Amino acid sequence: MRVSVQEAPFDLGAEANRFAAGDTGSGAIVTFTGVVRDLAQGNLDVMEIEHYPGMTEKAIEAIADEARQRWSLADVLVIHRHGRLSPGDRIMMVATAARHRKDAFEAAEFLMDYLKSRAPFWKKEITGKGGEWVAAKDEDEAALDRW
Amino acid sequence: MRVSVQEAPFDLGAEANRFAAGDTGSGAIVTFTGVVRDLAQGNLDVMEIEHYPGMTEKAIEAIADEARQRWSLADVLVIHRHGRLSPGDRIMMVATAARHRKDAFEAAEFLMDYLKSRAPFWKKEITGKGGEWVAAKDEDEAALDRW
Amino acid sequence: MMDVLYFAWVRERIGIPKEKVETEAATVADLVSELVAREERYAAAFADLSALRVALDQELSGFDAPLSGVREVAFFPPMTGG
Amino acid sequence: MMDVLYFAWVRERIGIPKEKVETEAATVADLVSELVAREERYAAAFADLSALRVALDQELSGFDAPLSGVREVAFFPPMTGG
Repeated sequence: MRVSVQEAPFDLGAEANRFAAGDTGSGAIVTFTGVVRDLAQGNLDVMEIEHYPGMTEKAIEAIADEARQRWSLADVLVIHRHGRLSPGDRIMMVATAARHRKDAFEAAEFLMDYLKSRAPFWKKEITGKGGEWVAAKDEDEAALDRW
Repeated sequence: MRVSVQEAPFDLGAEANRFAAGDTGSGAIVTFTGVVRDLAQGNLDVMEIEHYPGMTEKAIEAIADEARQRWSLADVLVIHRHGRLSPGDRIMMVATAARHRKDAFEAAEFLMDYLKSRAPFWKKEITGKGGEWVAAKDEDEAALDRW
Repeated sequence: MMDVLYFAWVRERIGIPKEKVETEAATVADLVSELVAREERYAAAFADLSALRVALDQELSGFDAPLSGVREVAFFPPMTGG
Repeated sequence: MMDVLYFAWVRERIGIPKEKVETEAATVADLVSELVAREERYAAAFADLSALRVALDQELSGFDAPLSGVREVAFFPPMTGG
């Protein structure tokens, strides 16, 4: 298991290959990658991601541990960036490896649902008109009820 | 959308990066990669994958089209190998890009469920004792009921 | 005259991947009966139809489907892709 | 004496990311009342507690939680990770 909270960009392909390497016991590998999406108006300049150093790592590790208890997983990877990002930049990724695809898929969705609402990150969209904090969505909170 | 039925190996990382490149409208990218798993006995030498040239491509394209009708997807990728593979080799991958993570996850699971039971591939496990065709699992057929 | 294709263990039991068949069979089931009557290896391959799938012109179909206009019939076990 | 941290718009409204607070508050809610009584910027930040979350020593908690033994309190809006 690897958890990385970092300001630096990461290479999705390199991380996926590294994660998948040297594990012949797992038949299924799922990755999820979150990308900074431009706003509907198409005028997003910067996405600023603030986090709570110290708590962030602990919260993500607790979420990953919970996933490993609920599903039969060979490995878990979580990378989450903070700082200033541009449209098209990759914000974060999770990867799961399991013997069966159902475990790999469900665990990845669980990780994403919890990272959205329980890991201490806050996003601010900066446009020509100023900055605006992204509001948490009711549907993201509701997604946790599934688990 | 890209569908590739091929004998040659593919590079998961390179394919994931190529798929993710140049698409700032999608916030979510999901990949699934299937890996040749060694048998419980640990004596798998070769996994032979037979397919039905002509029908295979058509069947996969029909499954991918169905996914694009059911979910709001920016892009879909399916790569599936045939021929002789070794434990640890990647058999296939799917990738989905969508505005929302739920669409990307569900479409990837749908693609996998249908590729398992509706794309004309047959797997044979070759060990020191000979070859044995992999039997279709009831649970894989049952997985289709979800959709 | 149509092409008949066999895959996986169906191919192995019958011993060939493909053959041309001259037939007036109205349905897939009729074609299967004709093949089974030919030789033991066909009877072995088609012993349990519930373990088989059929495609007509590369589309999954059923054993009661009509063959009129069909150029390619394929028999195989349940698929194991992914 | 405890560290009190603010994130996102809570930090912006209060104007500082962190401060040391001398308090005898028994619960988080008591601490919030003390802060609100201090200055308008605190009142503005804590106007709607339903829009806020609190962590005690880096664990999510509730506004009725006791503060005894706690060294670090953090206030922030609902998280938007992922």
